[in-house]
Amino acid sequence: MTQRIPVIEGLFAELPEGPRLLGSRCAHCATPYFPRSPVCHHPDCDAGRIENRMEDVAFGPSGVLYSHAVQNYPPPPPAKFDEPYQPYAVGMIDLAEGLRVLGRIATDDFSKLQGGMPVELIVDRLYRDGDGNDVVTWQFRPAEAAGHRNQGRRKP
Amino acid sequence: MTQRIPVIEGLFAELPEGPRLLGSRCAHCATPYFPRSPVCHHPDCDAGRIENRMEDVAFGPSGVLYSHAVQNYPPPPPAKFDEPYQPYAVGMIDLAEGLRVLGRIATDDFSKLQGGMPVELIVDRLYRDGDGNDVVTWQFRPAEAAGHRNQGRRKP
Amino acid sequence: MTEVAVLGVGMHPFGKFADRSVTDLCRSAVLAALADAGISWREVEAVAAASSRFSGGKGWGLNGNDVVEDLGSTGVPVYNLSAGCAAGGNAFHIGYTLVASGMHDVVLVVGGEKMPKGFIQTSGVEEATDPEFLRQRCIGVSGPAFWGMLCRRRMEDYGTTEEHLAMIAVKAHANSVHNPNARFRKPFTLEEVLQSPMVCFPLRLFEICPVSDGAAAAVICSARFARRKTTKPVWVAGSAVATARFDDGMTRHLAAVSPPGKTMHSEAKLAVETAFERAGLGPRDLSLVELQDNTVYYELAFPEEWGLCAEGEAERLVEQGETGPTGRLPINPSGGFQSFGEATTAMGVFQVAELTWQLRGDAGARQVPNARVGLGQTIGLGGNATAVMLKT
Amino acid sequence: MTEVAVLGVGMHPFGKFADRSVTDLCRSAVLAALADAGISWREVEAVAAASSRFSGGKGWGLNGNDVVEDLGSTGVPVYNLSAGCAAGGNAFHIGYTLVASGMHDVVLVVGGEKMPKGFIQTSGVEEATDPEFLRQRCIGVSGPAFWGMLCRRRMEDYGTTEEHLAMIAVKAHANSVHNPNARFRKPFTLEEVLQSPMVCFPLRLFEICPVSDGAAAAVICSARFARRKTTKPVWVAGSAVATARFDDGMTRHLAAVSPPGKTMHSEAKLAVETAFERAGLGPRDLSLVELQDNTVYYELAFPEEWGLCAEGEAERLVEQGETGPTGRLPINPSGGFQSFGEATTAMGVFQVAELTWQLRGDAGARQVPNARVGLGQTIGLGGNATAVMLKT
Ligand SMILES: [Zn+2]
Ligand SMILES: [Zn+2]
Repeated sequence: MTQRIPVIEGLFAELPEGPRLLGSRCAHCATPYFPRSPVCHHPDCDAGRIENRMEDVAFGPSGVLYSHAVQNYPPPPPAKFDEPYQPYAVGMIDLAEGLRVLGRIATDDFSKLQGGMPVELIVDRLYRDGDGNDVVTWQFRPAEAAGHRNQGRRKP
Repeated sequence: MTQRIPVIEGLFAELPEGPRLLGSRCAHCATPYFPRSPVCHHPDCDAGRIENRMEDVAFGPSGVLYSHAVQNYPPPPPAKFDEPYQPYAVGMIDLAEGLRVLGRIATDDFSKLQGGMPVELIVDRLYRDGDGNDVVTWQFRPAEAAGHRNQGRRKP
Repeated sequence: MTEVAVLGVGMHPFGKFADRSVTDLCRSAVLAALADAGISWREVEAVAAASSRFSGGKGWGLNGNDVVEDLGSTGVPVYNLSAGCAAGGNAFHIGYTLVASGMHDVVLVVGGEKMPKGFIQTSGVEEATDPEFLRQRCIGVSGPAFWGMLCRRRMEDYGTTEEHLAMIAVKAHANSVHNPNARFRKPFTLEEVLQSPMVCFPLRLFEICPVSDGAAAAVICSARFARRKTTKPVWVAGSAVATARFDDGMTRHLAAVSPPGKTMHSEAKLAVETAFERAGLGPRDLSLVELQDNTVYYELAFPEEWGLCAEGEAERLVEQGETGPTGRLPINPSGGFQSFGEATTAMGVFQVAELTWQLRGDAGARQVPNARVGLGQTIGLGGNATAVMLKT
Repeated sequence: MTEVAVLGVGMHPFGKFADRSVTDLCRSAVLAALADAGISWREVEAVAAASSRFSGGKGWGLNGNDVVEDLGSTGVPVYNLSAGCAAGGNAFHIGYTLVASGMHDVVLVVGGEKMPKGFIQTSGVEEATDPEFLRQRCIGVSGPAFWGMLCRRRMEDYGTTEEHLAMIAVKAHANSVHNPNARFRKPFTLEEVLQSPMVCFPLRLFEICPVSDGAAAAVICSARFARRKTTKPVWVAGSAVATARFDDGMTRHLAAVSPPGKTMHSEAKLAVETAFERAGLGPRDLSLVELQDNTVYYELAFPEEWGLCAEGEAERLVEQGETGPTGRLPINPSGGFQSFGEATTAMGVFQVAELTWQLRGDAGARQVPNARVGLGQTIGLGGNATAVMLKT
């Protein structure tokens, strides 16, 4: 039976309330981090350099697309993908928690992607491995399907 | 049938007159090189920097041992050796041509090795490869066997 | 600090040279620079070299030591600098500092590279602690895709068109026709660029630089030494190195804090502004700029971020031909990375060579008229950037 | 050039730390150095770091960038220096130059390393053009065997005995007992050393340093800045980098030209002599030396080659205990590489930290009485060497 295997452990989770990114926040200066960070890297946060002052936080699912591009050619290793290669979109997403995150944008129609549009976090297949398992990763999809159509969209 | 394969091509040859190291000499300043060098690296030899001013030279077979050590433990890759590992001697040898060369010292009795002793170039097995061939390399052996016993030996 | 002059420069033509080692390429460039400076190898007192990830250096990044052994081991101190694609500029800055401090009179700066084929695998490290590994394995966001995202945002913000992008590539290749060191010396039409394959929408193949083999070298020296050797020295007006700021909005890892202001290449902006400050010069003083055009997008973003033009004005400059060699803000009259291909760690020194030829008036048919002040700039992995200003 | 002070130093203890990254080690060392200097991270104006072949650096040797990102990206310029095992000393010299030139007031120098297990595979390059590959594949002459050859020649020339070699190891470990940062803090008897396995005749296991993980950092600054922060600064009297000469007789490739004079480590000699010259000081001024004792043999060869003692005299100094902390020429009162293990690129900075503690009189039970002037020295692949002299 096909299993869902996270591409890397500890980066995201499918919680009862939905998919989330597993990050940290500095207890001293509130700087958010993804992936988790054992220390705060804010240059003015001396306190953050003392370990164990970081709190685990689950980020998402709502964000706004800052921008996107299409990976039209197959990227070099260590990227992995199913054959035959199908171009996909990647984007920078601003989360409400003050974090800008990279991720794939799950869409069939690249032409509908637009800066400012609301997106939501999902966990979906990156590629199928040699054992027939689905290796999954965090992705974002346009939030229209969830009734947010046109909300927050920004015209140039 | 067991073949003799040079460990690296172009470093030495078994000529009719005996084994030789394949090197170069600068036509401008006479600096000797082993391995062959397409240019002269003497810091004062401007002319040597123009390619094709180097002449091929065969060095050896006579030299004098400057010093030696014993490789008592198996060296890390990319070194290769036959199993079980047998310690061997290595040395710096001053050739008459003004060149100090590194090489294995072929001897059963390390205690007889002494700075200043005459040695002669041979080509002998380094290890046997997976196909049963002898991979050979340049080595030096004490020249006593050739009637040079005690000649040139130096007491501390 | 004492004044520093660029006394001689040299370059090995860029391209793919299967039969030549990186040391061979460097030797050509260094001997040319020594001859141009009118000095012998023995007069070089120190070497600052770009450390390569791809070629030479004995597996330890010792590319400067390779050069010294090849030319003849005189005992000179060697400094091997790693800074990703900014390594050449970084090495130049160290060479500059060694002379400016009064420690040495004559220093050789060199960068050379033999690149692997195709698009670069950025880090080569396969560990979950490596940000580049995570970006590639978990998302598959290549370098061109990253540039594409930044470029797409610009299109939405300022109405940049695909034609604007293509015009920059056309300009680069038009310049390259006049540069004997360039790898590609063929002019392209707008249509040809627009018909080249889409690599990462919105960026096409002819809008992204490939990798090349190449090398460049510069002999720099104290004012005292320069005046003994030439009556027309080129001077280092200012040199600076910087790294990225924490909150510039560039997601160099899987994420970054949302920026308080405009998203920008803070490392390049900081390096250029510091170089301006050290030179006591500003954007209005520039005769020409050699900037790192891995992608044509940089020719739109950088001039604005550095204050060379107003926000959203870059496309107008391109439309009006003002970034050509005879325009108001000549950018990459050499042909740039688009025409040379990137020999990663050589590029900062390549720019110094090009600027020097321009400031001497020796740039032939690609000459910027009355070139007096030039700016060179590089940016590299790790948030590294360099800027150098030369003047007559 | 302006005067440069060492304002603060820090070290992560040396050892094997499977659970800590090289960045973790560096953070400990840097935070300790900042605290020792009494400054905040924001006050650091530039970073000079040793570039590691073994750990961190994003696969591009960007170890300084790792440190800056970890502590917080302020935009400071970063310089990553590769020089084999001399990288830490090389980075220190660049940091020194950045301050001495007047370009910066406060610079952080850092070196950290997580080493792979066992003896180091020197180059990692498997090409017939790579000298180290040829030496290993065609002959199988390891680093210890190379040292063994040099040591054996000394035994023939000066009557050095196996006991002399062992005495140096005994002295090193006796010192280490008093150093909380050392990896091995157990004293050894002469017999124990002489009974340790022969690695490469004539050198035994306890006469060759193993590899370790470790990190060290130093905050250096201008005289003006130092006087605001402390009444007892330690000063950089002289700093130098050098490479090997063409004709010193060391077969760094498969061969070398036969030397016209004595076979010697010309790079180390040149670096130390240049540091003496720049400091305006000589061998007689030295209170102590921290030298690179990968092998005990170096404690015999180096003092002579640098003119610290007469030819053939080194063994007498060892016999008479003159290289101990209270002797005439204290060598490696820290315990040296023998007691710490080599964390390759950290070692030059490790020496600066040790010398600083000695010159401040803070070295506890290993303190050299009335330490006024100290010399640190490293040597590395590619014929690189560094020397630094500190004074009170
Ligand atoms: Zn914090
Ligand atoms: Zn010659």
